[in-house]
Amino acid sequence: MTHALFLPHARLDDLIRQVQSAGYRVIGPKLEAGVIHYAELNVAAELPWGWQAEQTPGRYRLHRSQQTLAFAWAAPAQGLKPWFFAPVEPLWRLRRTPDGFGLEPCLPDAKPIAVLGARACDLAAVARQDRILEHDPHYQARRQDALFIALHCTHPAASCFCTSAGTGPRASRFDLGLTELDTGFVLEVGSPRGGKLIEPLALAGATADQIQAAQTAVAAAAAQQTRRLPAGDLAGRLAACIDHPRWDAVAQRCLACGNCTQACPTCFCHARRETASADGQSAEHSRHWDSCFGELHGHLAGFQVRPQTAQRYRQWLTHKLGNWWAQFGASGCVGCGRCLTWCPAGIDLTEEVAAVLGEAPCGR
Amino acid sequence: MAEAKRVPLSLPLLARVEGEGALELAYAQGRIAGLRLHIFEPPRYFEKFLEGRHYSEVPDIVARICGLCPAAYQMSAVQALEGILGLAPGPWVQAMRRLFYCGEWIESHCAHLHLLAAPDFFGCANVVELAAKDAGAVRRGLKLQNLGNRILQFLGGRSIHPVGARVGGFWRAPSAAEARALLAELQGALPEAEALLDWVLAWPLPECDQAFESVALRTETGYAIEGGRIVSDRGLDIHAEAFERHFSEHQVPHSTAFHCLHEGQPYLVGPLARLNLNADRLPADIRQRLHQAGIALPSGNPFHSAAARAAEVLYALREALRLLADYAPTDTPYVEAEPRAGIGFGATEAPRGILWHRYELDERGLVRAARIVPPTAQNQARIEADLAATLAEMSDAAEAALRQRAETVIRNYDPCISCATHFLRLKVERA
Amino acid sequence: MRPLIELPAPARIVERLQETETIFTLRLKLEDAALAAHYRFAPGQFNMLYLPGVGEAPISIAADPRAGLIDHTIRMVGSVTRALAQLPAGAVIGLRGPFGRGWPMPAAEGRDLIIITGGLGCAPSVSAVHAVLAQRARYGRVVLLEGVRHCRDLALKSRFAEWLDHPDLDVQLAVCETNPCADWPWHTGNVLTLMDAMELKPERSLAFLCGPEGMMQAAAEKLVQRGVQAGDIYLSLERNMQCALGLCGHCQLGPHFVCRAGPVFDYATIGPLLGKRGV
Amino acid sequence: MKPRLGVYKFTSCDGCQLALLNQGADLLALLDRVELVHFPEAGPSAPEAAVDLALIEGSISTPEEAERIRGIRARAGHLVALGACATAGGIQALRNATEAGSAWRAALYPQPEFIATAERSLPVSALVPVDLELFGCPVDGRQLMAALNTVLAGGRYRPSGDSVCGECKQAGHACVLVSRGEPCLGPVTRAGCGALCPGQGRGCYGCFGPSAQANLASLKAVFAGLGLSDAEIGRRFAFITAEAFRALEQKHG
Ligand SMILES: Cc1cc2nc3c(=O)[nH]c(=O)nc-3n(C[C@H](O)[C@H](O)[C@H](O)COP(=O)(O)OP(=O)(O)OC[C@H]3O[C@@H](n4cnc5c(N)ncnc54)[C@H](O)[C@@H]3O)c2cc1C
Ligand code: SF4
Ligand code: SF4
Ligand code: SF4
Repeated sequence: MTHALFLPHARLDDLIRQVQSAGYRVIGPKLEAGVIHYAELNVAAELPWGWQAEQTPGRYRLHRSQQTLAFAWAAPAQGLKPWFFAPVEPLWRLRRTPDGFGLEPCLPDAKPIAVLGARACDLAAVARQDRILEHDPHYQARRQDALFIALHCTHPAASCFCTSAGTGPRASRFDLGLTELDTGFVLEVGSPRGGKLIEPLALAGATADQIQAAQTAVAAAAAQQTRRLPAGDLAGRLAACIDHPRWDAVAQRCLACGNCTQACPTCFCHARRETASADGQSAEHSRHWDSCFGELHGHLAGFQVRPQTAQRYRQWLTHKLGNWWAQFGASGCVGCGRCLTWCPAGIDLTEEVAAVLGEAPCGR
Repeated sequence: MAEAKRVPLSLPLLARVEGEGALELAYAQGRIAGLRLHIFEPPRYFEKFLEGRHYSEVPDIVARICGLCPAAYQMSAVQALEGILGLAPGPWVQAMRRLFYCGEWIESHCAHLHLLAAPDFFGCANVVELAAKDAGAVRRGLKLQNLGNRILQFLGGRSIHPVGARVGGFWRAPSAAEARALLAELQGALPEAEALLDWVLAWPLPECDQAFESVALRTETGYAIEGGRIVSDRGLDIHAEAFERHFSEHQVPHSTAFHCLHEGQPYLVGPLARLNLNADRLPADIRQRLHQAGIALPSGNPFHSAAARAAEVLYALREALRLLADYAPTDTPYVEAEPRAGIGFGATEAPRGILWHRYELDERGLVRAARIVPPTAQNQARIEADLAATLAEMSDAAEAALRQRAETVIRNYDPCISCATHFLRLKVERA
Repeated sequence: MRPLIELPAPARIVERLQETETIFTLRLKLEDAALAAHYRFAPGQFNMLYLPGVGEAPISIAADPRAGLIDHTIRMVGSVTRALAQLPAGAVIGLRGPFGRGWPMPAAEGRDLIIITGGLGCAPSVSAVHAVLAQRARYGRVVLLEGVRHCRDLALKSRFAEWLDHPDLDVQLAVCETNPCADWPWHTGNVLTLMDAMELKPERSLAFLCGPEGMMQAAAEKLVQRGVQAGDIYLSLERNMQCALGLCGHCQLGPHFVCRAGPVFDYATIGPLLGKRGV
Repeated sequence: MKPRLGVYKFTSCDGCQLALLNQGADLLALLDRVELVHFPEAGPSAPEAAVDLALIEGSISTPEEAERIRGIRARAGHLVALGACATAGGIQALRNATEAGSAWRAALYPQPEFIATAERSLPVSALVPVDLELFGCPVDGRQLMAALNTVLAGGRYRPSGDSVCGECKQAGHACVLVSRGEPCLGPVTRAGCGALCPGQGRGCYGCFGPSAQANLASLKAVFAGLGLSDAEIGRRFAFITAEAFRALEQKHG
């Protein structure tokens, strides 16, 4: 953090304007319908100034705080997933012709987005989805030119465990990086593109004290986290535990509602749907997020691969923390804690994995 | 009925009403000897299973009484319950309730006019035939119907059994952007609503003049929709609370719907009754148009109900535009209530007429008793009277003509026999 | 979006054959000449067949790779397959593919090939048999054992008729039901019982298995017991597939995306994951 | 030859039929592709005619209705049950649990002997085999059209058995259960409505009936954790699709 600058709170709007004039839609955290989530914003005043979020298993509440910071809360309700990997989108449209049919691919042509205040966990999740959806034209069309103004996290929630997931609270891979202090942000340039963007702002350099304060705040955020995940590829250890009684125990509580997978910023399962028109002359083929907890996820003619909730929960956890490594060279979990906050039953995957792996290794 | 020559006939009849019913008709010596409109509504016991329910659950339960006017049921219920709970929702809620209701009037009236009534006046068996004849009119009607639905969706999420209304207001205030989008859609449709009125006014509506009492709500200003005093053209002027002292329901053996009578006499509720009582509250140009079409108000011709519906569609659309014009979302789309015991009454103008509710709550806010009088129960005796008048001279008419005429008469009331299960059979006995 | 991979291309049904009461074969030809000219598949791969207004289904290619026409033998089970069954010759459907890793034909060269299939599992092996026959000299003994539950379930009768008479193939058919139809001249019993009498040189042999998962697992175990290396036994698996691109997640089996890494796996790799309920 | 369509009404509020009649231009396009044989609310009435596709609205709640549905089944190709009444007995099935049918009749009607009704309000599937069930009170118009269009294209429609939560998250709504403590039935309710109630900021009241994997015991425990009494929790489930939730509960003991 040697060449850090300082962006006073009052000049956040200058930065936003700068980004907008570079041709981006600015996406940032906003308080709407009782939650903070990423939404399109135009001015800094729309940020959730002075709000804090309480996040524990199955519970999310916003509180007003004494501080007047813009980012004094942790993971927004949903990650960046919906912005790049649309929850529902058409893939192609078909029209019947006298001798067959014609297809028209539906590729999004969206203005590139710039994310203001992207959390470390969310950026890590984007990096993981980048690998999974590397060849997906729909994802790439939205993702390609996106710009990230990261926020190094200083206010983790009780649900967070990015430290043990190795993804935060300091973000990596960004165009600009912010750390929020009482009066503004210590700002780092993470890419040439980012550097060019802020040049016209002619910001002063951050003082050594400011840099120090920023580092201390981020380190404190790491130290504050109480939840943790065992490190590394757990595939083998989990595979040895597929008969662990804990799976049945968690299934007593699990609603199989799939909120965890829908809230998880790395989950990528999706289903396809064909919709015929009323006149029978055209059809649309679309895809929408699916979940391994869903009824048809493991459906086959005459055979359901995972009929029981216990098996579905096991699939979710063993895939996320284990099989993901073999598939994509990393864990499927970035430690954002959304799956436990947004689980209506308050099921906590850190607790479940700890219980399954336990002190004594399974099987052997 | 006379002993000689009985020709009992059982004929499929009365398509195109909401729900199904049957008509039994007997002539003797050229005069009507018996006339019964059957409504076999398998009882659904709503009043009973409302008992023990929390007041907050009532709007979602009563909506299910009728898929055609669920919002009306919700609005009468919240009015009654708020009376007990001492809630007075502010101007935002009041305006939005009127808007919500306008959506239902537009939707319900357009569905009735195009899908149910119009084919009668164009010699068509149904809307599919009508569409072949006048596709433009049918498309226009379906579009307006859809706009009514859009208004309901704006506040209720969906148009049938909407989920947005609650005791105290609405669950959520739609955003300004949503309001702008709706406004733009509605504005575009104004000329079509005007054209609809002209179209209906040109229908060959049968001429007739009958004597009946019109009963409707009336307010200090404006055309009464979501509340008001119950008034009639024979001097009645009461608060909803007094309804039971003046109106009584009678059970008749041939129907699972009650006959509701005013001081023992049939009466009319619905669009024509409203128009007869509140014409002075309609915009002058709409009145003018009715007048030019030869409709003198108050009118004793029940068939003018069709014109009344078309006029109300235009009025409701204009009201919707007015209510949306300066729409701003609110932070308090509803007020919270503390449960308390008491009795409350609600009366609103459902598309088919006055919909009256009465609830009794206990101190925990649970329903102790409920009573609901829907418009169709109020009109049923009047329909029979109208049929008697219209069919009196038709004892020698061919069955097809008889059936067509009877259907047209019944349909004109847009009866919502919504829980009936039988197609209407015409049973004619001649002696 | 890439045609034939992400976007279906129109394919005409040039011939339709009713195999059994519930199984039928569609012979397809891509409408676009350029696409047709470039279309190549390996034995054991599959296509996504698309019926506009209804949806897609993964179906093995059961064809002679040299014929230039794409055969699919399909069982009516659900939405897409029943609707496909209604189509006459001449109709146009959509096709994406080919997808997946098929049978390891090069590995089979110079070895005895044992193909054991159950029911419609014979479909994906059809292309393999054709490939063998095209270059018969490259392979050792070729044994094909097909089992059906009921004799009326036997599909691909004309092909079997040809192969049963083929001097260079050892084809045997088995029917499970104890009371088979009068005209069933072949073996009665589970297809696995055919294996008992089968001559086998374990170190020379390579096996292709396709059929219900339990049947494949049992057959693989039998082969292992008789000395065949697990790595020389190949199974063609079936999972829910919607994108066929290794993205939608439905076909996962442990760490594998069956559509991309499979559908053909060797038993050494996949064996440990089979037979575990709900994995 | 065009497929023959019949729409039949039983004990119901007409809402599901209206969902079809609300389809505007799509409705006209649909009517163009079929021969409308019976649909009294829209015109044609031929209750005894054979049809390829029968749409049933309403629950079976009188002996006459039981007779009638058997007749329709015998004459219909594909039979589709529409909405909460036809798939779960509807809200009127609340009487099933009370054994109070006749008592209620007596309480409401001065001359109860005029009223012929069965003690229970039943889903169509309790009397005859059903080919497709579309859930909801009312059915979702888009889902209804999607189903009909799929069937007309030769396919089989299968409504999702997943919970409302998937649609809710996909719509970007804030979870009202987690963020406000609203007792929402979404986690155990079948998807199909597009998560309407959470979209309005309120809890789902289960009008699509239970999802395929519904875990009622767990959600009840969550509600209890929010401070709801047993009676309050009971009423949440004994609502629009009471009978379906009750059946599920009985199955799980
Ligand atoms: C790699 C691969 C290759 C394959 N090759 C072939 C092949 O060569 N030939 C072939 O015939 N098949 C093959 N299959 C299987 C084929 O893909 C499936 O049979 C097909 O996807 C079924 O699609 P569908 O739309 O017809 O069935 P779906 O509608 O998805 O239904 C599938 C099953 O579910 C049942 N079902 C549907 N609705 C319900 C309901 N409401 N309740 C309960 N059950 C219900 C159906 O009866 C059916 O059994 C292959 C599969 C894979 C993965
Ligand atoms: S598994 Fe849970 S904590 Fe991990 S990335 Fe997904 S939602 Fe976040
Ligand atoms: S773990 Fe929680 S969020 Fe995930 S499916 Fe189970 S109950 Fe739903
Ligand atoms: S959220 Fe629930 S109650 Fe509301 S409409 Fe959907 S299924 Fe019905």
